Amino acid sequence: QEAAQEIRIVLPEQPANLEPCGTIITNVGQILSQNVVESLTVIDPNSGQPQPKLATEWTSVDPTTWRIKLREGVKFQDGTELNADAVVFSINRMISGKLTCSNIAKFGDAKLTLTPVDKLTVEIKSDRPEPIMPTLLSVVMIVSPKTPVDQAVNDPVGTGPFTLSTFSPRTVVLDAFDGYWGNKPQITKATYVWRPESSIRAAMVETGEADLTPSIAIQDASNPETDFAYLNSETTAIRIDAAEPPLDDLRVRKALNLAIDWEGLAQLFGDDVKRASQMVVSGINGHDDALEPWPYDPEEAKKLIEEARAAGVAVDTEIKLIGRNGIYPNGAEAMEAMMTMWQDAGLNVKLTMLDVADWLRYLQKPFPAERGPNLLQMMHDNNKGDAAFTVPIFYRSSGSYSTLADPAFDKQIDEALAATGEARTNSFKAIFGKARNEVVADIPMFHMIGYTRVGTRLEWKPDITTNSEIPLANIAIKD
Amino acid sequence: MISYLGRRASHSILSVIGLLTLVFFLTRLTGDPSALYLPLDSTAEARAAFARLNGLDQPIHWQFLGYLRDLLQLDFGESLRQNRSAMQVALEAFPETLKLAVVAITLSTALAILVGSLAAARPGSIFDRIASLVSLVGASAPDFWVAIVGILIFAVGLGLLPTSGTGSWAHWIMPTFVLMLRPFGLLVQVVRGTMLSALASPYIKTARAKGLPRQKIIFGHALRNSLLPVVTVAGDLATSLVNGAVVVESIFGWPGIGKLMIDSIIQRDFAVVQSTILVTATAIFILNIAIDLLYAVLDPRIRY
Amino acid sequence: MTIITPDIKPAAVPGSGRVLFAYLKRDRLALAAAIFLAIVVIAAVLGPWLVGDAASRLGLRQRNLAPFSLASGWIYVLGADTLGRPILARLIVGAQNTFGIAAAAVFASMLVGGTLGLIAGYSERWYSHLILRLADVVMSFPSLLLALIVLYTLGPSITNLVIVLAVTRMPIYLRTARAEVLELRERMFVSAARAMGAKPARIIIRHIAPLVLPTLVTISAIDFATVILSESALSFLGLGIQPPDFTWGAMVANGRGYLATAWWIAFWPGLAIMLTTLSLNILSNWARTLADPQQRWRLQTLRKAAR
Amino acid sequence: MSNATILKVEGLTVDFLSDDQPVRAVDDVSFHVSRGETLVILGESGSGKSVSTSTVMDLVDCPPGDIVAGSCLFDGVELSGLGAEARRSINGRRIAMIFQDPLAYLNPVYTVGRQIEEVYESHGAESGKGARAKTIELLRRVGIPEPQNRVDFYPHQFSGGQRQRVMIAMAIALKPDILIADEPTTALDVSVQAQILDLLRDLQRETGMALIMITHDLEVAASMADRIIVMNGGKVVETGIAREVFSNPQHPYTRRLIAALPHGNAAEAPNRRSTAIAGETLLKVEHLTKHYELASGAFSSKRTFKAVDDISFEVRRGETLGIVGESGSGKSSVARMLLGLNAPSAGKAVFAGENIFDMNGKRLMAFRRKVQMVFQDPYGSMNPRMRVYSIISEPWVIHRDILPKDRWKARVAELLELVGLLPEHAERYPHQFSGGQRQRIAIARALASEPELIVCDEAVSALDVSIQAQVIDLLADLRTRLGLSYIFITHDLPIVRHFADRIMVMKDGRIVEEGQTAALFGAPRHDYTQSLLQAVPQPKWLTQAQ
Ligand SMILES: Nc1ncnc2c1ncn2[C@@H]1O[C@H](COP(=O)(O)OP(=O)(O)OP(=O)(O)O)[C@@H](O)[C@H]1O
Ligand SMILES: Nc1ncnc2c1ncn2[C@@H]1O[C@H](COP(=O)(O)OP(=O)(O)OP(=O)(O)O)[C@@H](O)[C@H]1O
Ligand SMILES: [Mg+2]
Ligand SMILES: [Mg+2]
Ligand code: NI
Repeated sequence: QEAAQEIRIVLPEQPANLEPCGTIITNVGQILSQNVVESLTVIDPNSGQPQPKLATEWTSVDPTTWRIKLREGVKFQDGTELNADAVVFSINRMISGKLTCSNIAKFGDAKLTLTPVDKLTVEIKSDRPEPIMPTLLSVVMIVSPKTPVDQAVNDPVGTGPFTLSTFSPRTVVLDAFDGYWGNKPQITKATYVWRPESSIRAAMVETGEADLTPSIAIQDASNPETDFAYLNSETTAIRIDAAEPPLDDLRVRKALNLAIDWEGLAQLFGDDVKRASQMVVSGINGHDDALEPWPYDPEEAKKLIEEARAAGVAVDTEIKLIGRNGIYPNGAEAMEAMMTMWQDAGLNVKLTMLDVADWLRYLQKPFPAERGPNLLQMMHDNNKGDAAFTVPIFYRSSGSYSTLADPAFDKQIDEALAATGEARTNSFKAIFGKARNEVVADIPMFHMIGYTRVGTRLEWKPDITTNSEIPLANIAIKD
Repeated sequence: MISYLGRRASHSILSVIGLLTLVFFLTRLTGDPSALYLPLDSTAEARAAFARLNGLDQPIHWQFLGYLRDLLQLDFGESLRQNRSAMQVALEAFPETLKLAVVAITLSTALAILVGSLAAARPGSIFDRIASLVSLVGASAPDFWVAIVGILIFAVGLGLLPTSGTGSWAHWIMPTFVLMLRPFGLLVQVVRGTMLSALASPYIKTARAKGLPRQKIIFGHALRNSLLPVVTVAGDLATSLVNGAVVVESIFGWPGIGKLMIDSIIQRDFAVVQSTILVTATAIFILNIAIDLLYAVLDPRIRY
Repeated sequence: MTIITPDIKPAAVPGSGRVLFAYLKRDRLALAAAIFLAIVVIAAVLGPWLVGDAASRLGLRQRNLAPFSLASGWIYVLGADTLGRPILARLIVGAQNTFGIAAAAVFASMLVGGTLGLIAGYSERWYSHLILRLADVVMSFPSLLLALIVLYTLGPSITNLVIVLAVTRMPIYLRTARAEVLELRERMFVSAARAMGAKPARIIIRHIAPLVLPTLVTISAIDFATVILSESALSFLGLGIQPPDFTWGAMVANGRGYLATAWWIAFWPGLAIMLTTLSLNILSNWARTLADPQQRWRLQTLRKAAR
Repeated sequence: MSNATILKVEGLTVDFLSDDQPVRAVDDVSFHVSRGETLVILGESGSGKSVSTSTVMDLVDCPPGDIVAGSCLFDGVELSGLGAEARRSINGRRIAMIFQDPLAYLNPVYTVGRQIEEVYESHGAESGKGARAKTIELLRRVGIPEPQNRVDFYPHQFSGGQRQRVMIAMAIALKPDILIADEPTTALDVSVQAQILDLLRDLQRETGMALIMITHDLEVAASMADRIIVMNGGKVVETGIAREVFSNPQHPYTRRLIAALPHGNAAEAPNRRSTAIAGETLLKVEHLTKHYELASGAFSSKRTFKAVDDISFEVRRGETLGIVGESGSGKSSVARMLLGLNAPSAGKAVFAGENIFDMNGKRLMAFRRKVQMVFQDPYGSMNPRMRVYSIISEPWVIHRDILPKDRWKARVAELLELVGLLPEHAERYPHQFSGGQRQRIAIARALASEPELIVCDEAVSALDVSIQAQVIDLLADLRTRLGLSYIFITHDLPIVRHFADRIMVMKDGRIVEEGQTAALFGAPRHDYTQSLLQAVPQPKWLTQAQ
């Protein structure tokens, strides 16, 4: 029967807009990605490799040029046909600078030039070698050429299996699109609502008011039948400001890592979290499974600090631990706990919890003047398959979050970025190894787990991509 | 009277303009929105483009003049986040809040007047004690606490009410109840206190000597004389609700202006902040004028 | 001269401690409230010294320990919070900051708001209009925005927190005081005082304020809870109290996500706030009765004549 | 007449309780009244008259009042311990009361019309238009001008005497079986008083209403009373047929009272007028005018009412200017303007060479120290939260140089004794006093600041003759010793005749006649003055005999 094919999804936050160029924003992506608009490629959650979507094939003509073959017989929801011009239009719209486009940030400062080769072939040229172009293309959402170029929209028209029918401050409603090129999804209508309170969202699924809710808090994930844990590609860490004494001392940085009761801390995030040794999760090209996380060794930590003290390092200087409110569940508690542990180890750490805007000033360059020695709470989300989205920003001296200044390391990073294939993977592994063992640039904490509650009516399991998309086409309804 | 109204209105308009000016400059002290709008890894170039696109690169006084010019043409700016007119966003949310606020304030005031008066009529009695206790417990309980526990009990546990959302009348029950708690508690206390003094006045003896029925003495004579502070406090509570019942709005998914305002402040969506403040401030100023006029109606000795 | 008025001794003047206590004893509920507040105040003063660092000692393996079990020691009777710290100890230690902040904010807003309200109500000069419009502006100014601005321009500190809380709570006192003054200033005894040559300041302080004050105190007693709770709401901006310091409000906020699974984390501090507010209100009602000569007999031991 | 006794009070004893020993206000009081009869209660101020009658109406708050003993039998029904509903049907309909202090006893936020209509409505007698029509008619009968307009006015827009008449109208609305009138004519001039007394007599004739009337005014008492009881110190000290009490008083207190009876009957009996008037002009009032803006609703348009219409007069140092006149003729308005409490619409008043209305800051302060006022409504003029001590000592707080602080206590006690109160009373609050006692506190307060001019607005109207004499003596003495001047507003002709040097007669906001006391009383020129002088009430036994 018809009604049973409708589902309700409750999101943690209201999407501010539905501009397809902002699908990397969680609450926009979870509604639009692969539902209303589709990308040229998608990333396989297990291998991290790009898979065909609207693009069927891609070849690298030369290091700066890629040639993309498009799927045939695809229609936009307004009836226009998907062709090379439409793709060129979509990408040009993204890079035009006439509207705020979040997704384009993944391309860094690369300059792209687009040329339609024939009806279904597009050539993409960039001003410098872009070995992971197919991966990058997973953030390019193809929109109808009728979309305004100079204006962000709230009524996106794409090629996906669903069309947007309502967008109000209360709800977003998607209806099935009959002319979809792929398999017809079982769901005919999806309604999205939003409630910030995790326990309420969990309750809504429990009472049947909703069928699915992503990211509930760990304490609300109490029902093994409906609540699914999934590694969500987020890695939490503390950045050590290595430019400021006493944090410029390697012993102190090591002691910081050793002084934390990691097992105890993990209690805050649930049994399923993975202790992290590097800033990307496994499955991302460059992740090194062999890299050991720091152990808990308070004695060693104290010893290192004493050594540093003996060597004349001002270990008693007050160190600011800068947290961000609401960064991830139990984030503030974790900071409090870590602060206490560091204090026990003999460091003078003081916690400050800031709101996003204020916290950003410490995260990004240019850092505030007189920032003093500081430790910064952060969370990094790389679900795009390649360590290139992580390494340069954190470890290269020009990286916008980087506090390091090591020309040798910079060179190593540049080489890795230009490499391809096996060499690329290995170079990234080496970089992560160096960051962990020799530089000790940060304190990796955990690879985080997300919990999703899925109503018993549905047949669906979340995975690492759930933070950026919930493809309705993959959801089946039990009868 | 008319001249008073005219004067009041012009003062109020001036104040609102002052308020908007203040907000305009002060919000810009709270940091740069581009950091919040663009992904963390976006380039400096993208940031510059963003600033240019949204006029944030100009000196602040130019921005302000531009804002004023647009204001004269009733253009309240575009929301940075929502890709549409900020005023439209604000005006969409406001009625939702207003509906809820009006219902909650009316109900709680009426109820508080009843309970508070009866408590004052017999100070120290069991009714008085229980009324005080209940109203105070409600007023001092954290609102999110009541809201969430209410949902857990009535929606999840008993399945009597929907958890949240809007639509049927059943959706109104919990949000209204939660919103009423604090006003009710405060008003019961205020009514009780002022009624106690009023009931000791000589004119109450006159009323008794006339043989008026008890409820007429309490609600007709004593209450009428103690309404001034009650109306004021109720007005203030109404103001705070009009200004947004953030907790209720966000827990129950009520798309009101309170949540909108908080979100846009945190997101530095300046145009929306300005528009929501303009809308609520207008409502608040009108409310306060109405209250002042009500004073004169309630007490003939007050003249403007 | 034959004035045969029954001989009376002056009634006990409230003011001296013993007399106050006698009045307090007459109202059992008020006595209980006073005792509770006294305990809380003692906890606030001596708390840190009493329970030492138990309040901040981590017990990550005792996270969300359920209450009413003595297995981990008496200090854990009320359970443990999200970092496994004993809630009882935290309630005791948190009393100090809670009281400090709330009392300062409520008192400041009542004092400033009340004074401005008295002035605005009594005078009809330009400044009283100005005061009122300023109050309107403050009422229309979202408190969160104010908090953010203070945070960005002045930085987080307890003083700034108190300022923000006080400013946002001020209009209610201002407008209430004014409303009462509008009526009171028409009373004959105010005219009488004016005729005697009393200056406006004296009339306001001596004649009007005592009649306005009870209402303001009633409001402030409830505001105490409001202030504690909004303090915790501000902490998510970073303007609230910063860990490792904490207040009851912060404790309640901390337990927000656990209402469904570990109710005690938010419940106990919530209860503490509630009981404090309740006590303050009961005491303020008691004080109101005491301050009103026409009601004071309720607190007196009425000795009847033999019949 | 005791065969038709309608109310019988037996052994009534009332205490006021506090932390200390109870205060006995009424001590074993018994009286009764029959249909159509008038019982007058005379007695010293503070002797328990108001309290005992309030007890009959169940208006004493218990506690702190405590009815120790006594019974009230009304028409065969025992009133004490009656249920609320039964009580309600009696109050207002069968027993009605006129209170002593009309301003405080009227609800400030309702129009007088509303408050009277309520009597009809709450007893189901009449409602809507009918009630309103009756109300207007009642107001007309008690002599309120333009009743169809005034019905929509609020109490504060009426003069003292008009408020008293509103109170009377309210009480007689349902033609009760018993009317308790507590000093019903204290603020009424002789002619209006006569009109009201006639009205009451008519009612008695028409409906057989029993009247219990408390008054300090022996002429009024004589003109109304069938029987009299005299109270002193909470006890009934004498009781009897009116004529006998007057002709043959038994108790020493009664004798003293009666001795004062034909006060000022003989043309130039001993008086307390000034012996020497310094001649220097203290206050000169020119063309003083006051318009009140009348707006009955918050939104209706304004009309103006001329309460004081271009009057001029002067007061010299050491002189007493008596102002008499019709109730509502603008006397209190003049007083309030002279004190700077109401702004005049036009005119000026020069005090010691300077226009009062232009004064500001320090000068105004200095002026206010020199001029004091005793208000017509003593209850309202005292802060209910202040003890008598603070009330009386307030001028010293305001004007620091009058008296050093260590002498305040002694001086308060002294002042209280001067006006016939006890030093202990300093610790009480205003609500714990009788009407006359409050009036005396007000006088004490006015004297405290050692002024040069005191404006007395019906300052002794609620005092019994003996205390009145004591207070007048005090005032006269101060005038002689310190050269005080008085503006003495009163309805009481014997007193002005006795005390004032010059008299000004007001009617409808104008001065109709002015002159030296003796001359004016000897040869009144204006019709109104003549009618005033003739309106002296005659004893009932004489009029009945005629
Ligand atoms: N609430 C009270 N508490 C204590 N004493 C009171 C109270 N009310 C009245 N009294 C005292 O009771 C006595 C009788 O008062 P009551 O009002 O009956 O006097 P009264 O005869 O009417 O005098 P007056 O002619 O002055 O009005 C007075 O001494 C007065 O001080
Ligand atoms: N605030 C007011 N608004 C309107 N009319 C007023 C107001 N105050 C007084 N009046 C009117 O002005 C007139 C004079 O009042 P005023 O009080 O001066 O009379 P009075 O001579 O003192 O009379 P009484 O002897 O009855 O006290 C009265 O008719 C009264 O109704
Ligand atoms: Mg009396
Ligand atoms: Mg008068
Ligand atoms: Ni008289």
